[in-house]
Amino acid sequence: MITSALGIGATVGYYEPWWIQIIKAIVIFAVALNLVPVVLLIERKLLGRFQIRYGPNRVGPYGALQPLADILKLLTKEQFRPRTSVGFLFALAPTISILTAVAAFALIPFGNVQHIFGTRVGLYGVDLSIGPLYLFAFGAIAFYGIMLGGWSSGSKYSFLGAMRGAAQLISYEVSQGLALVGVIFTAQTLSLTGIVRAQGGMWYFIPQFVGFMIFLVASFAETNRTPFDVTEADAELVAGYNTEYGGGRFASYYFAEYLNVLVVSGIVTTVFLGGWLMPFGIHPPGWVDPIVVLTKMSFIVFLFIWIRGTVPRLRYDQIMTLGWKVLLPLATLNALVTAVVVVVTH
Amino acid sequence: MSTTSDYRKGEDSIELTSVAQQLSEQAEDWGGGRDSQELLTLNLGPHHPATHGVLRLVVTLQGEVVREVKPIIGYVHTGIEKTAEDKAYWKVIPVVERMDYLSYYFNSMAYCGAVETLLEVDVPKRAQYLRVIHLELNRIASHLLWLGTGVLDIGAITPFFYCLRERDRILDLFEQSSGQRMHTRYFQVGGVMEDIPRGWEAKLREFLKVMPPAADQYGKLVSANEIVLQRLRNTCAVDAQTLLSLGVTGPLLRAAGTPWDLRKATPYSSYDDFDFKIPVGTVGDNYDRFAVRLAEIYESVKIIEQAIDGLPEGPHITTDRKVALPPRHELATSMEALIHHFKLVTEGFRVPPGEVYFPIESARGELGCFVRSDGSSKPARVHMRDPSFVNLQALEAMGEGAYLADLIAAVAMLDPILGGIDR
Amino acid sequence: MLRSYLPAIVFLALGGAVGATFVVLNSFIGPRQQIKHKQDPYECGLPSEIKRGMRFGISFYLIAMLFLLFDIEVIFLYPIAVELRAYGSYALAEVVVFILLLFVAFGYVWRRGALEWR
Amino acid sequence: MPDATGLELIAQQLEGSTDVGEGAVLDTLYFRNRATLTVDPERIVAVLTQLRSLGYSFLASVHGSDYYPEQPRLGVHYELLDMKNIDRISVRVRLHTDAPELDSVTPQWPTANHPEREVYDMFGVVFRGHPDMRRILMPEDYEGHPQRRDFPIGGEPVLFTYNDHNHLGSPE
Amino acid sequence: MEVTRQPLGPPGDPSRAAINTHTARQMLRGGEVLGANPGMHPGMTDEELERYVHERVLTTTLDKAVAWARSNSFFPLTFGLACCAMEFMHTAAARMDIARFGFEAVRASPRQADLIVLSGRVSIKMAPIIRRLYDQMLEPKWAIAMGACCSSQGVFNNYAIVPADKFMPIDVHVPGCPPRPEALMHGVLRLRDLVQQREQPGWRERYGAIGTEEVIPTADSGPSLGTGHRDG
Repeated sequence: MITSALGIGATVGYYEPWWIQIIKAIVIFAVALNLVPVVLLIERKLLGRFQIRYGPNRVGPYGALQPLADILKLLTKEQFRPRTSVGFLFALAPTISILTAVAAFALIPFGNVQHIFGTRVGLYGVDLSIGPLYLFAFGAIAFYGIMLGGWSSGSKYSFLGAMRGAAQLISYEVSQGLALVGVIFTAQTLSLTGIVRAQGGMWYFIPQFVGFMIFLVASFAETNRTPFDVTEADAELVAGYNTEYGGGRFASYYFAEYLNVLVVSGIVTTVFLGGWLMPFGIHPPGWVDPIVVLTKMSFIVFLFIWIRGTVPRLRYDQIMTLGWKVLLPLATLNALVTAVVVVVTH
Repeated sequence: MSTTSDYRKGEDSIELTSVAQQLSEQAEDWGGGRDSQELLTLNLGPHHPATHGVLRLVVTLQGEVVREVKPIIGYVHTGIEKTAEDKAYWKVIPVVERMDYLSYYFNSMAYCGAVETLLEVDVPKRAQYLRVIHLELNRIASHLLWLGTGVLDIGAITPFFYCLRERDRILDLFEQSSGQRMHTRYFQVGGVMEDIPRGWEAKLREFLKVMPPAADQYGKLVSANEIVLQRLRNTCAVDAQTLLSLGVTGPLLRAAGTPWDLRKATPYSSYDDFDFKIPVGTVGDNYDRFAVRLAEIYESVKIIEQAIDGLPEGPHITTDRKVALPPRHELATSMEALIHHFKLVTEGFRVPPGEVYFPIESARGELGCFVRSDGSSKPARVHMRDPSFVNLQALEAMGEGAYLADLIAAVAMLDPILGGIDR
Repeated sequence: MLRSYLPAIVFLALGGAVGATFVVLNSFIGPRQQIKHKQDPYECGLPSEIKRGMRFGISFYLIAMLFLLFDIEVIFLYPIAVELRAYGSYALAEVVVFILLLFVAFGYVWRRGALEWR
Repeated sequence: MPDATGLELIAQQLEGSTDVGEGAVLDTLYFRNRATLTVDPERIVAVLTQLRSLGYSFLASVHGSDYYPEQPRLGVHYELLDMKNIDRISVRVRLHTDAPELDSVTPQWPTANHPEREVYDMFGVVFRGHPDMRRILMPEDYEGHPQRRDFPIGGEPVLFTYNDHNHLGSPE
Repeated sequence: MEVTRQPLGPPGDPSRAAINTHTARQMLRGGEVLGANPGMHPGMTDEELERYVHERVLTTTLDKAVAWARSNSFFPLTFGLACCAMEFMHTAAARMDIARFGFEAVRASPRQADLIVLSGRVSIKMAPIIRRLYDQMLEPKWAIAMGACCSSQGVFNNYAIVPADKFMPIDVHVPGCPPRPEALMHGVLRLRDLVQQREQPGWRERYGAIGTEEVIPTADSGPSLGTGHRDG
């Protein structure tokens, strides 16, 4: 196909006609929108299986309409904000959360550049020459979604959750960023499609195993999933930063959380698991690429759910200690060692 | 108080500010200095997922660290002791069972024991063994729910369902022997209500086969998990001396290394017939509390096995017709039985005047029942010395200086049952 | 070049639209009820004495400062990382020196107890 | 348990000690293997401290009781436990209902904190020197002491009253 | 059996539903209304037709969808009072698994919960707090009184306990002391039927006690779903 014809840096400056860009953005967005309920349902079903019960299976066939019912119900609840809240920020914060999650989803490459409609179309939202930086930029903005939401609610539990969330998100973003440095040293590009192509020989999760683990752990923290869910630790802080959120605004936090899980799985797939590449040198036709990517993503999503069903949550100080005293030095060392190896073997 | 608006008035009169003010005054004392942060007074409860009911903890936080914790109770005060004064002796049993709603057999055991002491009734051996079996099953059931919810409080959601799976089996056994899952009213003054039904023994043995591997499974699920160990080890440790001065008994005291167990110290209901061990901890931290209770499950299984193996033949309730109902078949033939039945059901038995305090080892510690009789057929005073009520006072010693998350874990490992606390 | 950002803008617009829909939709199709106590902040069922606005603790700003420090490290490393092979050992030496300097700062911060979270 | 003779010996020992003094033990009662000392309410702390030095160091329970027709009406019971010799003794004081006051043992036995508050709540016995003498189980603004025997048991007729004016024939 | 015919009421009458449907369909097709016998089948005016269509399309379909969604995803509040809370937990546990019906997302914050299960006895100290929690839940919301104590005070009819009906509206009472998990599950499913306005001939119809239902006033609380209101 085209893969071999295009050099590593060849796609960076490449772009499609504007109408294709808009169409593909809308299509990928629609996919994202539909994946979230699927993940929601899968999580509840799988948790049910882990917990020796069935999980939802009465609403629609096999419980398939359960997320639909949940979302419809949440959207038809009462609009509400507490007396002590800061109204504008209270409404803005969930929007920020969902916005950043959606924006980050644009980055995941679902396949190689294909010939559709007689023109070359990249199966991704955007392929930027600064891919990871774009990701971290929106990750940093997502922090506002949680912090502003918790702070503007004017409730003590929300506030404590927001404080924990703020500290945790920015702490782990550093480790997340540093874990990718090793990959970039090896791949020599910041384009995510470029990184996938660079994994033609070997998926990065083998040579960059340390980076892979650090990135995965940091991603759990960035998405506020167990065991790092202290921001909404229901045993301590009732519901954490979204204590005062109900109805659609709560739904948007819910939505953003699962979308973030998808984004993180996509990024891990792209950066460490070889994106759309198949193992053992199999080169399937181009239309298989998105299926490969989605399959790999579902493994990571399964991992997320599995860990949620297995481990308890860490304490706040343990989380911070892990982030700053373990992951950060380890990630830096990993970057350093990778740099040395790359230069020596060059 | 009959209309909603009256309750509204009551709502506005809740004194929150007094406590908050008091704490904030103290907070100013802590102010100043380099590390000073704003103190935050936080209410955990009465409606809070981690307080096991309606316990209210007023917590003063400095950042994430608990500076002061004050338990406030009474939100499920039911007036059980007052209600008990209004009922005949044998009708009090279902009422006291609803105090500590996780260890209902213990409640009725303490009460029946107290009344039997007053009456000087001898309980047949078979009844004593049946009581032991049910008490220990109840202890396992109580510990299982503690384990499930306790681990839920530190964030692991799955073990909860596994624990309730086994608990359901125990409740099935209760249901088969007495007809109810909870609050079975199985223990009567003078013995137990009915002999165990046919097939119950086989079912019990099946359960006894299942339980130890299941407990192993919980052990693996929980204590083989590094995060759990990190969360529980060396947190909220209180030494035995402080616990004794606070009146703490039960697994909490044993976790601190004091092997005090009333089943060994002052055996009641034939506990001296059985061979079992008292698990003790070393430092008295949250992990020890966890480990002691988990080990008690195995010991309870051992006791039940011995009791069911050595279950003696004989009547299941005392033959003293002044206290226990006559068997059903006698009613058709014996006039005397009919009179006894009539007297017992309408008025109940009269108890010689006096006071008695009957302590037993419940799943949470010393459960003492104080009964005062004035010679009538209704008790003049029934008081339960509930272990949760006394143990809760140790929370301040456990929580101060700990992290908020550890305080939650400490509450979970303290295992307070609000029904017992507030009565 | 900037045109490659067009899908990102579309995504932002769509995300914003979905977010805004979620946030405001309840006002239009949800029921309404005004009760005095509903507007109170949740405090486990008790009346709350919260005034508007709470302040973040000082330790949070410390974390923010540390974050800036190390995020800048990440930002500096990325450009070098892309062109590492091209510049070879010269860039490597730079990277090593840069990271070592940061580690000195990190050690200092650690020693001073800034990484003890209370 | 101390037997009947042992109980008398303990009573004599108490009376003989300088802290407690003559006439502190008003009555001894041995009933159903349970030893009870009835002591002077003014000297309850001294008696308990003395008993603690005799080995009864663990205060298991503090509870009240209302001996309604008898006088003095109120009683407060202290259940003491000797964990070494496995022995129990019960100490009882009797109080009149008009202004019942008693010295708190909370400073010596921290475990008495909540039980004493409960006795105050339920019977109205005020414990002097208690660090936090407030109601514990009933709401702060509740009137009366429910466990006293002249307090009505209360209760309401069972109704599903949400809209009873619609169909139950009440006014409106 | 003799067939008696009686004239039907005006077009608003629910007993005319089938006729109305038929008439409306005919009119919408532009066809003649069959059997337009003024005595038997009064036709529809244009306004009536419009209202009929409006009710069908908007009220019925949307409301049905919303009621379906609401009734299939109750998020119960994490709330346990006493003994019944244990059986509430067992309802969520493996054997009963109320999650099958989509009710497992137990939320700790009242803002996110739709259903409060009063599981246990309500003391006079707790009643105002429960009322506040119930107030703080967002519309639409439902309440289940679980067990004898908070339905009728049970054995504890004394100074300390109030029945839940005294201070908040209850949708479903589940009897028992404590009710078995199955009973609670049945209660929740009945609540689901209530929300979907799926009428079931209950004991009231069997015993001729229609008219004694709890009718919750729907002053300005939006769609009056889940009120159990019945025209009978």
